[in-house]
Amino acid sequence: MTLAPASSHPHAPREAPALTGMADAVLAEVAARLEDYAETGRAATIELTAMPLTTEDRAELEAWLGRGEVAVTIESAGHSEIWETRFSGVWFVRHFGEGDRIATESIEIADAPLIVRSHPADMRAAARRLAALCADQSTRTRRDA
Amino acid sequence: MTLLDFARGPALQAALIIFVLGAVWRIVGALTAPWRLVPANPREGALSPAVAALKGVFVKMWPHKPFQQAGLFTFVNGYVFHFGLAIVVLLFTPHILFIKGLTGLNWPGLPSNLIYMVAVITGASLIAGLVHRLRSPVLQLISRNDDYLSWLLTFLPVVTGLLATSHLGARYETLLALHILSICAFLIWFPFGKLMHAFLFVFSRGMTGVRMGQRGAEL
Amino acid sequence: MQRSQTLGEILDSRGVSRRAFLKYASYVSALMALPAGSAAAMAEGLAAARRQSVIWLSFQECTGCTESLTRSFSPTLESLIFDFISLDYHHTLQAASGEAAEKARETAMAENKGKYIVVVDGAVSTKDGGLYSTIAGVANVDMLRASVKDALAVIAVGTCAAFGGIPKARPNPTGAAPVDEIVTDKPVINIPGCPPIPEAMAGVISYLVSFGKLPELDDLRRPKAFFGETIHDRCYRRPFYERGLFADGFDDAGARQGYCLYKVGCKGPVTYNSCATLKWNGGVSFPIQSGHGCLGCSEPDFWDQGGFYRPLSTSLRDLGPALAGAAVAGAALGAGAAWASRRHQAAYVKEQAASEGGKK
Amino acid sequence: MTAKTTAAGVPYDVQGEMSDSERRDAAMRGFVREFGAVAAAHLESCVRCGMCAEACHFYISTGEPAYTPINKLQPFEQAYHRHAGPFAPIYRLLGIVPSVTIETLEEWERLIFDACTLCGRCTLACPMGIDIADLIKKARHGMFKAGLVPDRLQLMDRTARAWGSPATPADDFADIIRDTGEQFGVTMNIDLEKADYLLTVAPAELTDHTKALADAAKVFNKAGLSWTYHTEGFEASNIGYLNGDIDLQETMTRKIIDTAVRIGAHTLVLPECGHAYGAARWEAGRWYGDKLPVRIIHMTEFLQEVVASRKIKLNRVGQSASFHDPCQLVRRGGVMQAPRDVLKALGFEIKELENHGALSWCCGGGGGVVSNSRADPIRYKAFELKQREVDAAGADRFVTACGQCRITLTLGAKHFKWDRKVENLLELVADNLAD
Repeated sequence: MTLAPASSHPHAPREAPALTGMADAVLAEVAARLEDYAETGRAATIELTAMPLTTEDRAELEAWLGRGEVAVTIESAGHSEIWETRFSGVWFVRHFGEGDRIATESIEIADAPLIVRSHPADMRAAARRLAALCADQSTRTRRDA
Repeated sequence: MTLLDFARGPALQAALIIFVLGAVWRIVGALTAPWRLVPANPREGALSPAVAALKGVFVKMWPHKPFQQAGLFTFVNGYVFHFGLAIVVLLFTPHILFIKGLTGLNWPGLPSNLIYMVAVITGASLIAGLVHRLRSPVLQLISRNDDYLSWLLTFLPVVTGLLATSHLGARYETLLALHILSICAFLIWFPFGKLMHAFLFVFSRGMTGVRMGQRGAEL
Repeated sequence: MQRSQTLGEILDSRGVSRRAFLKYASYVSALMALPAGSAAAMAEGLAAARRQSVIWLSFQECTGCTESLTRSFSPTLESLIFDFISLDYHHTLQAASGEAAEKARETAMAENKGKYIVVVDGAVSTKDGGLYSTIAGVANVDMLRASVKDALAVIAVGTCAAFGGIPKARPNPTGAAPVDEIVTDKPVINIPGCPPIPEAMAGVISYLVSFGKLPELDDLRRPKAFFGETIHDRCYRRPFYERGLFADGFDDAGARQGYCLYKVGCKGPVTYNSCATLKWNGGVSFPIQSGHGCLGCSEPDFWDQGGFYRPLSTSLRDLGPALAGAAVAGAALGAGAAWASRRHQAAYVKEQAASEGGKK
Repeated sequence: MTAKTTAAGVPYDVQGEMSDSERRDAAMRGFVREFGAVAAAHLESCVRCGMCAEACHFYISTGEPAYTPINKLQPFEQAYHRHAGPFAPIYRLLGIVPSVTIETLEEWERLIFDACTLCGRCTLACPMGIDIADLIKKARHGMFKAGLVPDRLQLMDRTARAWGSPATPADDFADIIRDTGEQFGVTMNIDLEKADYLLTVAPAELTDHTKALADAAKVFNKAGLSWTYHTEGFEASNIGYLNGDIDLQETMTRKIIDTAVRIGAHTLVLPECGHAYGAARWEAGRWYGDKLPVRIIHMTEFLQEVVASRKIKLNRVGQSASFHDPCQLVRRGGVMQAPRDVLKALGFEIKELENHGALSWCCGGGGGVVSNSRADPIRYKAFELKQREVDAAGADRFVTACGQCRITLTLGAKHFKWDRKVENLLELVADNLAD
């Protein structure tokens, strides 16, 4: 899946439509979801990948939301970039696939995006690994001693 | 074989063959009768038959003044849907390609949105024509099954064409197939009903043109 | 990797977090346009699932489908699909050959009875007992019947498996048939295309593995997520179609302007696939973007549509001679009818004269 | 001859002893004879638009849909499709188009004879150019063969066959001419062996309007031309043309043309009669081919000629006049300018009727309708259209150039107690000859 603008191709139409007004619609939805989240605590995800946004639309949306204080990168099954926008609770989540192309892109309304949080199963596994490490470490210390 | 393959393949082929065969049959069959039961004794200085025939064809394009008021709807509405059909049939690119495929002739088309608009007007005009036919006592009396069938078979391609282009009601290929099949039905009926006036009006008008022309009378 | 382990446990043991599942799940759910929020559920489903046993049967085919699936993924997000499945039999990809290979298939079938998925690429030869295509001396049609007996579901990938494709093109000498003509008692999912889009194959398998059910299919058993809209619907050249701007050839001004390719035979309006959105070769392009009309390769009988360059609105057949014949026949019939009518008229009038004469 | 009514109460007359099936077959044969390419092109082209109704004085004045011109052709059309159309063999084989029933023919007698004056206004209205008037005349041929003609027309037919004129026996013609000459003090030429002009008459001129005979003579004499009336060919009105008796039409046509040829006339002058012009000028070709043996002109054309060539001079009346255009002369005959030229020569200011020239309303009595008393009620309805237009034009005089129109209009005026006098062009010319 690509978000590469069609106009980058030599056969692409010369007069590619620029701003379609889609960004306004997305922004309005973000606002509504954020208000809802603030009141009820219901998190939401707005999937941008399949939306017919033009390059200009995306740039506009990104510019409006801006960048806040938190930025996260994840290296798991490829690269991911996540940042909180200048609106608290509104997160931009961008996963990259093969060849640095954007695989999915979404806006999450939550205190933190799901993917940033540690999964209980992961933590249980980590605890087991860590315990094993500790045991291993104490054995080595005793032997050294 | 999908419905669309059937429509574009055997159905269209059969319909076109019936159309050509029937239309030629009817024209040849109707006009290879004795041409002049009453020989001409033209007035001195009368129009030559060729000119008079041509005049007949053109003069009949608009009604004489006394008939304009009573026949206003018939004429104006008739013009609207005839021109509408002509524009839709002859200036919509997919249709041009169809004609090109048959005849090799090619010409530029109009933007699709414009065609949709014209088709909507044409459809509305056809409906108005039907309502007029159903409401007028004269037309009720003189209308026959042919008139309603010919109307339906003209109307259906317009509607199915609009549905197909706007993807309303079913998948596009189904709608396209129905559109083509509706045209097949139109083509099959064409030679046998009043739709043939599209060819025959020339002869009818032309003959009256000659008759009146040789007398020096108006058409 | 043991079959008893869940996918989650397998990843755990490799020290990979659940984030990979979530990321993959959001990728697939975006592909399939699943409702927002289903990514988390899908991730949980994947983590809890066992590796899916897959038996891949290749019949009358060109290996393009396998190429499409394997070549398009490099070891990142998209390639995770290979971690989720256990490709127990694939005679192009597997190391084993000959009897050992066939043995692997039988073992997988026995071990995963009722749970394995059969993927088929290629059409099935049915003529003369299917002898035109055999593997290890077994006719494709027989191997298919045997393999699907205890399968959970069958996925027909590629147009040949889904609709018969090129082997079934006229005059179809081998009696090639699509899979769902042979397999009538198991769920069959068709993922047509020549080749199919790899994301569509991966998406469907992931959906099956994580949710344990079939995705929503259309009347041709194609997943609506990937085959719900036409190429034309999502084509970036669509505005040119609406404005009546067309390329008349592949080298004219219209073609250089990137105008709509309808007039040079594009089948986009009747082809249901995701090429216009997912594109090919890692999202680089798709045929129309590269200047060629859609061939309609994911539609039934695309090879027999009267030619790739024949516009969609034209007749499938060359009618010139038939219509000329019709005109001649019409003229003959018309003349004949006229002759008959004149005779009939003359007889009528003569009768009249005779009856009048009689009265006088 | 018997007057009957159909089950639906439509009156019709029958003549001759025939069974229903013989009668129907006779009608069909009569129709079938008429189907050539012209009838075919017309009958194949109708789109049932109903425009012809708007042209018909009988429909307009009564609002009765049955009077729609194309509807009057229904049995004729049906016969065409069954017996002569391009699909006729198939239609007969499969029974798609049934034979016309005798009931239909009986019902249509009224529409084909009573409700059509053959005026041809519908022909002008038809967007397909269908000559409905001509087709109705052709349909009458079949109806006559079947003995389905209004009795009044049949009576005239018998008279014309027996006497050579529906008005008077040929034997009396010469006497009438001489008596009229004496009565009006005009030199009459009768039965001359040689003459340049053969002058013919219309029936009313032999009874009520004998002055017209004298008027014509007066103009010819004044112009100094060689002319004669002739006992062997005097009757130009052609009842066969009106009632569909094609044999009688031939007889009547031949009488005057052959006589003109025999006396060496270069011109046959028709009286002030509309259908005389249609029959002799435009249908004589049925028997004489493309080139007629003699020039045939209407009295109105003759008057225009002698006025234009200054063979006669006219006093200027100096009033205004409206002209009623006889359908067969103007709309169907193309003689529109001649009467107007003559009226101008008489010094009239012409006040045209709203519908004039080729689009004039029919008087309502043409095509034999005025002689068919059964049609009186609708004829009077149609007359009202004319009456309104004449009143609206407000001219001093009301002139026409057809004896039949004049009778119809005079009858109408009498019926409605309308105080307008209908005058003939010839009479105006004769009365205003200058020295």
